[in-house]
Amino acid sequence: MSDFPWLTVMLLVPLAGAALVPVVGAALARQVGLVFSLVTLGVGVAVAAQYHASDGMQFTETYDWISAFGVHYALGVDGLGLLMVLLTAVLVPIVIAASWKDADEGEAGYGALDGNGQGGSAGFIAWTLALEALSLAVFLATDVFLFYIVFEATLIPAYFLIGGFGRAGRSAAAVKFLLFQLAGGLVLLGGVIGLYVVSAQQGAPSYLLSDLMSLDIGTTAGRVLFVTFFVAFAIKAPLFPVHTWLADTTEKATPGTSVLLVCVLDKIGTFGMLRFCLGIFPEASQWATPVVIALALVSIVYGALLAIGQDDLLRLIGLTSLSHFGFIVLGIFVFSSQGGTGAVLYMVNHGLGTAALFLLAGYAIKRRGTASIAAMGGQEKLTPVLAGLMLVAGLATLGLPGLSTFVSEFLVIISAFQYHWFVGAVAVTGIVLAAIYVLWMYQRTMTGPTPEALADPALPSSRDVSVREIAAVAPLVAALVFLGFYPTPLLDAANPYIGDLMSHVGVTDAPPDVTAPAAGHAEEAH
Amino acid sequence: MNDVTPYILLSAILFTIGTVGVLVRRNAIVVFMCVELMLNASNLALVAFAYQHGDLEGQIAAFFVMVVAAAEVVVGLAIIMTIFRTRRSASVDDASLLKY
Amino acid sequence: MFLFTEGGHSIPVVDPLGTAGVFSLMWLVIALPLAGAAVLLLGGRRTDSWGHYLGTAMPIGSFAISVYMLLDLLGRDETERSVSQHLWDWVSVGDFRVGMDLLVDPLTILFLLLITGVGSLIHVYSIGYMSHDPRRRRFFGYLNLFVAAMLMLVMSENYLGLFLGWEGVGLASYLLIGFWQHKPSAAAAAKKAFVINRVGDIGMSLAIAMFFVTFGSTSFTVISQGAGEAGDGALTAIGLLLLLGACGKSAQVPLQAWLLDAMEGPTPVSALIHAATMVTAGVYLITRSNFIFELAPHAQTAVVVVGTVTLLWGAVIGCAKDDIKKALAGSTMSQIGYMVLAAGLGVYGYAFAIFHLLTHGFFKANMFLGAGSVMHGMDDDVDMRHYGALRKAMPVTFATFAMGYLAIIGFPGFSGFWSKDHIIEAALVESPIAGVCALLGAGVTGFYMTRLMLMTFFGEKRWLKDVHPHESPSVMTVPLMVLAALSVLGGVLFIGHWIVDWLSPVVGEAPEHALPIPALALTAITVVVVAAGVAVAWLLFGRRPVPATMPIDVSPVIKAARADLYGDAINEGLVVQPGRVLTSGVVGFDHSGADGLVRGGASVVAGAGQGLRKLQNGFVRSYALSVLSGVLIVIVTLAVVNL
Amino acid sequence: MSVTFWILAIIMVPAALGVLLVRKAVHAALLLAVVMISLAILYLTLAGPFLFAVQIIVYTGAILMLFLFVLMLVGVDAADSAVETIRGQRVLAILGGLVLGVFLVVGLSQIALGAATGLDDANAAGNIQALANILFSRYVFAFEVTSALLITAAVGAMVLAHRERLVPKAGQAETAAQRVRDFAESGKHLGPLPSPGVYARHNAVDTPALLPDGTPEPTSVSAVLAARGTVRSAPALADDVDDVRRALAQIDGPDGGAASGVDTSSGTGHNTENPGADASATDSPTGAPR
Repeated sequence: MSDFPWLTVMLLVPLAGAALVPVVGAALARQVGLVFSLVTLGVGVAVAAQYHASDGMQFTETYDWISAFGVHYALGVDGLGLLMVLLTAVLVPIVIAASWKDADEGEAGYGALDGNGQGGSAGFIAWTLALEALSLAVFLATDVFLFYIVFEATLIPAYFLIGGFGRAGRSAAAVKFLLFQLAGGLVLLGGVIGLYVVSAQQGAPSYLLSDLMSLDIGTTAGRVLFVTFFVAFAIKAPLFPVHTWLADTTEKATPGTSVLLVCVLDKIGTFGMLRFCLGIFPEASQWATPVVIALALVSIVYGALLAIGQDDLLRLIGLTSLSHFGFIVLGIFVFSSQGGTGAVLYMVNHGLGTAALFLLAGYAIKRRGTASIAAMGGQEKLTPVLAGLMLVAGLATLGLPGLSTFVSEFLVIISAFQYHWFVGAVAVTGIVLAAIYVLWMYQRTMTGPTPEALADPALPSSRDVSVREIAAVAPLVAALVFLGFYPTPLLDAANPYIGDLMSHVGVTDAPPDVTAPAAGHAEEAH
Repeated sequence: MNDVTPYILLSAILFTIGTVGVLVRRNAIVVFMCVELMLNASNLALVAFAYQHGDLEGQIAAFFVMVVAAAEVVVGLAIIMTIFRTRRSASVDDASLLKY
Repeated sequence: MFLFTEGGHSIPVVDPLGTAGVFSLMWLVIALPLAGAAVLLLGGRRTDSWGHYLGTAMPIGSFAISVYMLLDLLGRDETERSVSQHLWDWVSVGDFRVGMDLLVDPLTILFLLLITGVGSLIHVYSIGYMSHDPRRRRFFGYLNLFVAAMLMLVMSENYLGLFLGWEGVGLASYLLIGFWQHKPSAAAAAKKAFVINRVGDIGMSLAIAMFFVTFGSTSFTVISQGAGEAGDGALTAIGLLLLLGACGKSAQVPLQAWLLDAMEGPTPVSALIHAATMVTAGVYLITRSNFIFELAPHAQTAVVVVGTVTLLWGAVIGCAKDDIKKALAGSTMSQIGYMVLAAGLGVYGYAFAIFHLLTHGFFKANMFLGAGSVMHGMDDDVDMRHYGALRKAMPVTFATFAMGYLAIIGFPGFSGFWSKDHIIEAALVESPIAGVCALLGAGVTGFYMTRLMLMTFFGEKRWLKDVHPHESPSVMTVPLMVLAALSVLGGVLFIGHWIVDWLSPVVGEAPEHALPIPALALTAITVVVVAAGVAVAWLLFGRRPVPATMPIDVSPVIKAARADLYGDAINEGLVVQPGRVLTSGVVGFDHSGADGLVRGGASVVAGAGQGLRKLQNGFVRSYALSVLSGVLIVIVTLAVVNL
Repeated sequence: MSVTFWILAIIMVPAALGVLLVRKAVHAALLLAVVMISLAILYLTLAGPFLFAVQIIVYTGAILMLFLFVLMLVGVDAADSAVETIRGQRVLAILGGLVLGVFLVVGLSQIALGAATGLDDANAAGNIQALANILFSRYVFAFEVTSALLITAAVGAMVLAHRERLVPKAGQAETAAQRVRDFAESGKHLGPLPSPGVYARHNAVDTPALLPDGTPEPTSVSAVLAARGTVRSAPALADDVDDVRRALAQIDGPDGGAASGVDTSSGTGHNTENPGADASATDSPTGAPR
């Protein structure tokens, strides 16, 4: 692990890109943006290559920032952080490639030239790269104060992405998104300050995660601070009562923005729960487990039911994520290594699956000019390849075995069942509801008779996915299938992290009722 | 005369009267006079306490109050004049454009 | 090595050996069709011309390897007939370690042969049947995907691998039922099939979760060895959950509504998936989990009940259907009911269930393909009331169909006679009521199969105007002949109890059970009951001319049978309608409730703002008054605080 | 000492209330003067001769006079109407005042100040010297700042009161054209007013000048006097003119009669005693500003 500041470089590259893209002008903006995002991916892969699975926090850089408060500019990457960084670094070039010229076309094509003039795709790509830089910073920050600052900073590009590009009514959605997140941020600020007070009482105040994790916070203080952190993360990763911003945002924003929001930004919520809630307040997390699990279960069923009842395609996909985040939170708070690893894998797989579904839905909407499911139908005959990819993405969303989402979903279900059979049973109903909303959506949009009006091949609706569009989605589908059969790379990163976390929280997995008999010779057969 | 409490009470009463005057009267100049009344009341209190503590600082303060009151009156009346010139009325309620 | 002997029968433990010789090619059996599917689906237009040949070659290749493995197994001693191969570590989290492992033992090899054998024949048949369908390449791709998934299901050594195959098969059936997607009915049928399968999969998922919780692993080896010590409650729960999964996949009573709609798919699909292989997955699951069911008697009785009910349910539906494929689907449901009944009888029944499964695979596939050939000749018209006197127009199809007919009604000497007879016999011994129902079912089977034969091949012509049936090309009739031969000679598997002994290392032996009445008498009774069924059918449909249109004023029983005994109506009423109401309710609540709170908060703030705005009324004296009130508040609080 | 206090207190409080209650602004100003002067005397009782002097000279003398100037400019007779325009203002104001008064009086009366040390030793070298010592030692900076304040106030007042000339100063040509235009529109007298002394019979300020045709010139009397109605009537002067005309008529015989057609209608005596009747005739049309 050379002392080359890999992580800082990884942050600076997209920032530089974000600064350069508007300067370079609309013609080259897309290409430059893509190059910068690919370079970031390269740096990410380089870090992954040098990352040793079982050594905990690596590539750490710690510089004093505000010594009065014990604030450091501290970066570091561990199992969970690495997976999230790679997910972000993979998704951003895909989003840029997928929404190549979307931001330039007029209203129908999610253009931004109708009013607040965010500068078309150059603006879109600049904001995207800015969002990527800040999200990476959030995943890499090992100083709670730095985490809080970039946690709030991500809202700026997100606001402009939602508000600048998308369909009518996007600015209202953007404001709603911002207010919700700021409310969460406010509560989190209370928590961060509380942390300072607690750590100041016990010697020199320090916001370093390692120091905070070794801090012995009183039970009541721990619980209060836990609640502040949890509320902020529950809003970020939409959980039942505070989820209403998600549907509006994904409905009005462009599919590319929705991918960045749902697949990267929302992960900060669950990432925060794992790293901060469980990390700093292990006792309080266990104290709050029943409530959290109840909320998660409600989110699973509620989100799925909502998704079934939707008519807008993007809104439907957005709401499926509410159900999926319920699964992730459930996995985190059942406190078993299967649950934790399942949740971490779920965060990655959901990122891939939902991103594919959003982008493909975007292609379909652009072709049909409408996002209303009732108005679509018979698209499969016109564009079979798009329909095929859409089906694979849909099956990934409902967790078909053989695709990566199944592995994570099944781990969460098993751990939920181990926690309590009823919790497992309710969680499992989620997979049936998932089957219903995915297949019903697929049936109403893709299959069925093709309306005569769209018969002639000149119409955009009968233009099948272009090479660029396939190139954007193909890596996602390939990853979904490959990781479905061979999830070991993910597991190598997640298992040690969750192992350390569980031992830090002081929880051991429940042994099976029947201990395996003296290893029969069948065992060696493996 | 060894107790200044009556002076203080008198000053309080004058001050209260001045306050009520400011709130009740509508003619700008009368309002202004009431303000002067309040200032005088406070001067009385200052001088009374100077006497009480045997320290001339109170009187110095009263003196400064007078100076400031003079400056204030000059500017106040100039403002009233300009308002009157443009609006042909010296009523305080007429200048009420700056509202919801 | 046996688990333990309890109540006279011993339950074998799954204890596979390492791979050797041909078994190292075990993974190839799955890889071939999987590769075929990948090439066909990803290949695109270029593979159109030769795609279907590649598609057919794959299962044949797998069939060859399976035969080779069979020969190797036959050569081995009885105790070493199960071999496992570890491919790679699939999921390993903490102590939940699941490998991608394969297992071949006597039970699996039979299924391999059935799947790849009948599968190959159906692929050959499909070349002809789908010859002028524009998307033939995609059809063969889906078929190969199905074969690969089914092979994974039967060859997997742990329940998670089995679940992978299980859902893969569900997906393939979704794709194939909805193959002609432009037909809304096909798309709806496909979705219905998948969703109902998914309901069954809840049972499977929870069962696997319980396996992990109770045994710490999902592999057959560990579970079968540890089954003895597990608690009764857990075992019964697992048994019932497995039964729920089996019902979903094998279209047994609670979750049977999708099978008849699945006939929307092309006929080879119905033959392969909804007759021979997929629907029998439930029976395989119960047989494979014999170490669970043996120790959970309640679960076994549940299986018997489900088998018996479905047995009658399918038969009754079969009688009333005019659509030839739906009639055959009804009969499939009933025959699987027989198999589930047999599997529920415990060690006695497993062998006979599998034996009937194999013979059913032969004659049912034969009849479905025969029906396909009939439809092929009649311009894809499925209504039997437009058939009649086809025996002269399509002699080969008639001959092969007749073989299948004789086999299914259990005509002495034919394969169906041997397998079904023994199931009835075992049922009478184990649970008499079920035995009587099985006997009754045999009679009803005779009735509806004869009705089908008479309406299709005998009587006078009821063809529509421009229809002139012709014999199908040889590429379709050859598989029919092979299958017809198998349906006739299927009984050979039972010479000298071969199949029972063959399966005993997997399902355990059972001592000869004393029959209440001599075997010969029992067989005679069965034949008489079947003959009665045939006679009644002949009276109703043979002698009197069959009306060309479906009579309306019929007895309520027939009306009920026509409506699948209101299976769909029950599902609609109990699940779909309330579900739709619940969904719209939730959407309404979310809009007004959760979102309402947010919007409400916003309007409260705006209202407050409007109210406070009025304070700014422009009068200096009002402001002076507010200053005074401020002063007063300060003074009063100071006074109060000091007191 | 306390006797003077009580006397003055009894004078001051009603005077202060008067400032509040009296209708006319001028009366309020005068009452304020009473309050200020009695205050000055109180300063004397509190051993503050310098302040006594400053109070009277600066405060009452200068500042109050400033009030009167402004009153004069704004219209001395502007009286407030008793009706309160802002809803609930009067009630709340009085209530607030009462509460404030009660709390102050009750609160202050409870504090026991104890014996006053008196300023005898402080004023030993004379009040003014002592004041000067403190003023120019510790408060010299404050003193300088107040001087700056005063200058600023003066400049401020000048700026506020100064009216910027928005339109260019009207030259002779413009005024001439304007005069003709006024005459055309409103028949305003075109020519210059008679210079003082012409046809004048009296130099009293309340007697209007006469135009050549014998009609009194209303603008020659101050609007304030006209408003007060004490303008002497011109016709009373007409008799002398008639005598002169009759004399001329007799000299040049009957044809001089045309000149006597001048309206000398009323011709009542010089009636400065009932100004109301005549004042209306000669009252200036310009409205008396409030």
